Amino acid sequence: MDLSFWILQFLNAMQYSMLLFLLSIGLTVIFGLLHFVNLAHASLYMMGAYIGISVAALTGSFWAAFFLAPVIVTLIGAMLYFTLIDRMRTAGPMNQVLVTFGLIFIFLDLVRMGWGDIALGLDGPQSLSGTTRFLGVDYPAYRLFIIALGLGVMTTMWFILSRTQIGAMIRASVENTDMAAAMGINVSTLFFLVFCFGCALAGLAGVAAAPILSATTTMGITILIPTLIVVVIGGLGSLEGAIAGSIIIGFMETFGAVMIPSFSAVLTYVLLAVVLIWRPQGLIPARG
Amino acid sequence: MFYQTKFRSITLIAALIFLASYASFGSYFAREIVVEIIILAILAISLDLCAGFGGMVSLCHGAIMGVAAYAFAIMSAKLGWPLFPSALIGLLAAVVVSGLVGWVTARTNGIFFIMATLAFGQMAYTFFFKSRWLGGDDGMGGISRFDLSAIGLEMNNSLTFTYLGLGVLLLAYGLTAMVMRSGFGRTLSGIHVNEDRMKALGVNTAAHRAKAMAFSGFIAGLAGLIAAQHTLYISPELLIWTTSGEALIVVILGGLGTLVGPVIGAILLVLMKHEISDYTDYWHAFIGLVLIFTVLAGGRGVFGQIEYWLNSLRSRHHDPDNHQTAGKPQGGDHA
Amino acid sequence: MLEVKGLSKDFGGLHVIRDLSLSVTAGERRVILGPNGAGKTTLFHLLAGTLKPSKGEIFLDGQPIKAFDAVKRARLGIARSYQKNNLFETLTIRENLMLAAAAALGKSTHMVKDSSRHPDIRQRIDEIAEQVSLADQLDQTVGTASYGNRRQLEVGLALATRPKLLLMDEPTSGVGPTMIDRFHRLLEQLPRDITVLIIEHDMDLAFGVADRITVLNFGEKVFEGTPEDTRGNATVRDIYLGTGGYHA
Amino acid sequence: MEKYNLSYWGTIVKTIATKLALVTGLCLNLGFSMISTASAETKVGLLLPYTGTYAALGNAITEGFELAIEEAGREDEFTVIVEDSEMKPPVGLAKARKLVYQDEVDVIAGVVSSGVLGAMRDFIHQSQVPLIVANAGNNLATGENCSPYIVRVSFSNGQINRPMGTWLAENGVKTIYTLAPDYAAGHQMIDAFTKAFTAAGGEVIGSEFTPFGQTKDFGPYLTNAQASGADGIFVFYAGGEAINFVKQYGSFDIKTPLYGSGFLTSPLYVEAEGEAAIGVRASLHYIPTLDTPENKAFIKAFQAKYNAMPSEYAVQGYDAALALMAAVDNGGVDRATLAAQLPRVSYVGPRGPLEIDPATNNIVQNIYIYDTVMENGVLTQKMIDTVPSVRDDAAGCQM
Repeated sequence: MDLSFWILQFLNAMQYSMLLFLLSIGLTVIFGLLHFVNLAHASLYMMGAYIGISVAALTGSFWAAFFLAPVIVTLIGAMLYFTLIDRMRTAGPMNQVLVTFGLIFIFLDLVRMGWGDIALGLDGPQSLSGTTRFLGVDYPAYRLFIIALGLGVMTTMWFILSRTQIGAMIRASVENTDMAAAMGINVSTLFFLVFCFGCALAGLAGVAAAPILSATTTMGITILIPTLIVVVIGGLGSLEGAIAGSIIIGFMETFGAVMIPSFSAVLTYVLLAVVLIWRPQGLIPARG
Repeated sequence: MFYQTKFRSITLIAALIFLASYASFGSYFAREIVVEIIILAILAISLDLCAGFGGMVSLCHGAIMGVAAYAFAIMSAKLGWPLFPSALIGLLAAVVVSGLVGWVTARTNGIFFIMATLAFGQMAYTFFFKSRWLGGDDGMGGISRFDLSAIGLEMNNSLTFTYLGLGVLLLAYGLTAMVMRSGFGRTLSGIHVNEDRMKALGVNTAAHRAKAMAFSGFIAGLAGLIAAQHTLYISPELLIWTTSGEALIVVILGGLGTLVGPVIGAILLVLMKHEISDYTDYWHAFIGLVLIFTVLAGGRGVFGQIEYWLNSLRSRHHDPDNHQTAGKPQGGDHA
Repeated sequence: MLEVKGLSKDFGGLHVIRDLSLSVTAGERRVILGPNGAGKTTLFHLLAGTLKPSKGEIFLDGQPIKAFDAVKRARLGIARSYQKNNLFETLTIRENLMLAAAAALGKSTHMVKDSSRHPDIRQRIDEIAEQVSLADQLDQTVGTASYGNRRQLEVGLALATRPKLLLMDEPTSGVGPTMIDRFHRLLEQLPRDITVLIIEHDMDLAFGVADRITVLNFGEKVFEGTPEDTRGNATVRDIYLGTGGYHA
Repeated sequence: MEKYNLSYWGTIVKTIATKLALVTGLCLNLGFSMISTASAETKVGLLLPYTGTYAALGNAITEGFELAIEEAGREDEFTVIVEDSEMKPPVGLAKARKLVYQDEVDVIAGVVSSGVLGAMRDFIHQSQVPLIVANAGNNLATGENCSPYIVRVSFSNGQINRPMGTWLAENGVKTIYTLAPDYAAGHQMIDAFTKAFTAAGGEVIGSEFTPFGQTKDFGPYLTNAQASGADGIFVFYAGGEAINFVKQYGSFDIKTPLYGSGFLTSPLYVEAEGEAAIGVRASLHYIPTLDTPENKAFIKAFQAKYNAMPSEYAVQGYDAALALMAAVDNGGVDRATLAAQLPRVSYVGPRGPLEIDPATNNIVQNIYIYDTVMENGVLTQKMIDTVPSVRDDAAGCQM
């Protein structure tokens, strides 16, 4: 096991972490601001992958899928917002979990009706096929693209939250919604925008993951658990928590698979249990 | 807080009579369906105890049920113990595991409690899934039926088995109802409503929650024993978190915190599933719609909603200052 | 009965209680006075065990209790009522009292008998309801009860455990004069085997019921004495009138 | 990538809409029973997963089964009762009991997952209703736990992989690294391969089992396999995991050749795997490009009916029906006679000459070693070698 082996595994871990980050950040931002546990986030991720596959089939271009799928998923999210999410905002976490769990079932069957039960794949863009030399190793270009995408989203979000007007409004609303409303922030519009943004990220994660992972009807339910684990370990609602959670899980699963493969299946669950017993609110709990 | 009202008793008895006659007069498959309902109803009662009264929405109840089934199967089929002591070991295993989970998660609440129980449940699932000694994901067979011919019961007769299952369901309900109206059960409700104040009243709330989980594990263990006795074969499928999720749906559908609701919910869900799957493979979407509708309609569940209507009718007819006897206030409160 | 020695509590750099010593004899009615932010409620937290002191010792009947948590102290007979209602909101008043009575009578871990029908528990509920004048409202849900009734229940919950030491944090805050009168009578009727510490803003009530008065300011004990001494004390007057920090 | 016109999108929306309408309509009709009671000579229970992860397999097997009966023009002779096992062992067993006691079927066919087969095994054995296994490959079902009432027309996990072990060793591959999902079938497939490969002089220098159903990123495992320096990587993956694995293998530009149990590049999934599948060498009991008259006729009929290439799963369903019809022709009229006739079935089907081994009731069949190649822009299977008449030994099977 020379250095290049560890660099490769480091990149693998980064790639997986960034995929988890893209998925969990939307969920956690929605929770942080709206206090809404949106399990259907996983379904939107699945829709991103399937819609991406269809758009790519239709246009013959991966990039069209890459940009259009998040937009379409956002539209679906907006529809959900006006029909269900908005009226469930004050209904308590238990009811929110149940309603969005019902949505998961519905999306599952919609996808089965529309795309069938057979797993589908999406070809990555031609320009990112094959491997590239990076840090002295040959690494798949598309995986590097995922890493860059994750870091890009991370930086953008940090910039928005800490340097812009809307970011200040979001932070104020996270800390104290009533106060923010009293200060003249249009809280309901803000909620809607943030929700849409979260949905767009879910769709983006779906279409970005499709060239690496296949699209299956159960992909939503199977990704739900790791995503929730990331968000809960990090601390629901906190951006830093989502970053920390996805990097911890990504690195632990990757290096767990490399070093103690027979335990890798339970490693995440053990970590989750330990974190929650040690810090019942997650590692970096959100304020407010 | 739990009160065994007349309406609840009547509904429960009606439900049991319905199940018994469905099994007696229906086709062979009707009995399979009734046993499926019995297992799910007992599991849901056990979950209602935690979630409805203690506010502990657990996603590891399926795993606890599975632990009982596996412990029973290991003792009887692998180690050759007689069935009765094996069953006791099975229940004991469920109580111990459940109590331990309750003890270490006592400080967590809400979504964090859900996730912590999910973690423990999935650990148990992975353990049995990977255990090659126990057949791994293929499961293990070789379990034998209880021989109750001494008291004149032929357990291999599916109708007898179904009746006995209904008896266990009644037992599970009775035990849970008894505990929920005892000082222990009411204090559990109190902890759910205001844990801090309960501590100030001198109640060790963490230990109390752990004990409630342990008792709930006993009930879930009963479901596990019936499952193992019914199929004479068990697989890790029992332990996966979606089994707990299904039980949770049943509790919500029937009525959280009512104990009778879970029985009604189990009947509705299983019958609905079988009826719809005769026509279409897309019954998940239907269940999803029902779940959403239930929550939008007030989240009281079918039984809870009816009880709520009855209570509001009754209080409209009564003088509001007129106290009911023996401290029997309006039921249906979710505490 | 209650001995506090050199008690201090810091939050970060903030000294909320400084080197406080108190001695309360059995059966005494002790009123704690002091402006907002004087550390009165924090003192109650330290006594009840919901906060851990930074320094100092607490003795109950000569037994050091600093290491005990809130649950254990409650079991030793320390009960408290809160300044802000801290009740079982979705339950009825009867159920609230039932919980407290069951806990006090050691029935909260019994798993067989229906606690709502237990004769001891029912007797305790009736007694307390009578004491805090809630006998007619027993089946009302707390969430829908009037503010006054909830204040009464707040005290009732503490009384229902039959404590040795009762800590009452502004039991009459926000209620009208009739209620204050009624509360005054309640205090007078309380058996003398209960030791009572009251944080109070209502001067008449304070001077009316107190055996002794302790005055806190900025976490320090600035005065202690009988009501008569307190009335004439310049320091106390300065704190209340001079700083203008007090408002009811 | 295939050319799609604009109506593609419309088709998806339309399919959803029709099926939604169907569901709504049916829900309104709840309570009306649709079970017809047409009298027929043979009642068949088809027990397959139609929901869950293996729904695609259940559908493919059903298609093959129905095609065979339709082709023979014997629809009137067989009443087929379809039940969804949901891939859950207790549900599978409950449905099997229902088929036996309530519908009183003469024979059950289907069963995709070994878990469901395991749950049904004792019941089938005791109730003496013949079962034609159309997928589940658990070695034990025709080994230690065999039964005169269980006949398997699909494959056993060992049967598919043993020939590949011998073949690779004989064709100059000296060292292998193996990967498979961490569940019973994965272990059986890899064990069988390893035994045969080692016996023929090869060496397995590394082996890992990945968490089943949880592993999304195979990168770490691929990196390990590559670093081991083995001559080749041998894997078993199926379904979505197969697609993920092959695509990720392709993206890493790994020079170590990839070998596998043929489910890895099954025609059902190879399209989704794309160019990454090219050059993967695998062994399977059926490939659609077999150049035999029986297979050509089968493919023609299948394409005419379903407008798609058949997979090995469809063939298994097809052969289940062929075996059943052959048993009926030989005098099988009820449970006992069908159970007696089924193990004697032998014929030449799409996958070549088939017979049932009376010692185990498992199928004896050819195993094909094939490459996935690109021909005229379509991924297809190119046969490299045939290992004829592969037979499992009667490992602990006593009828």
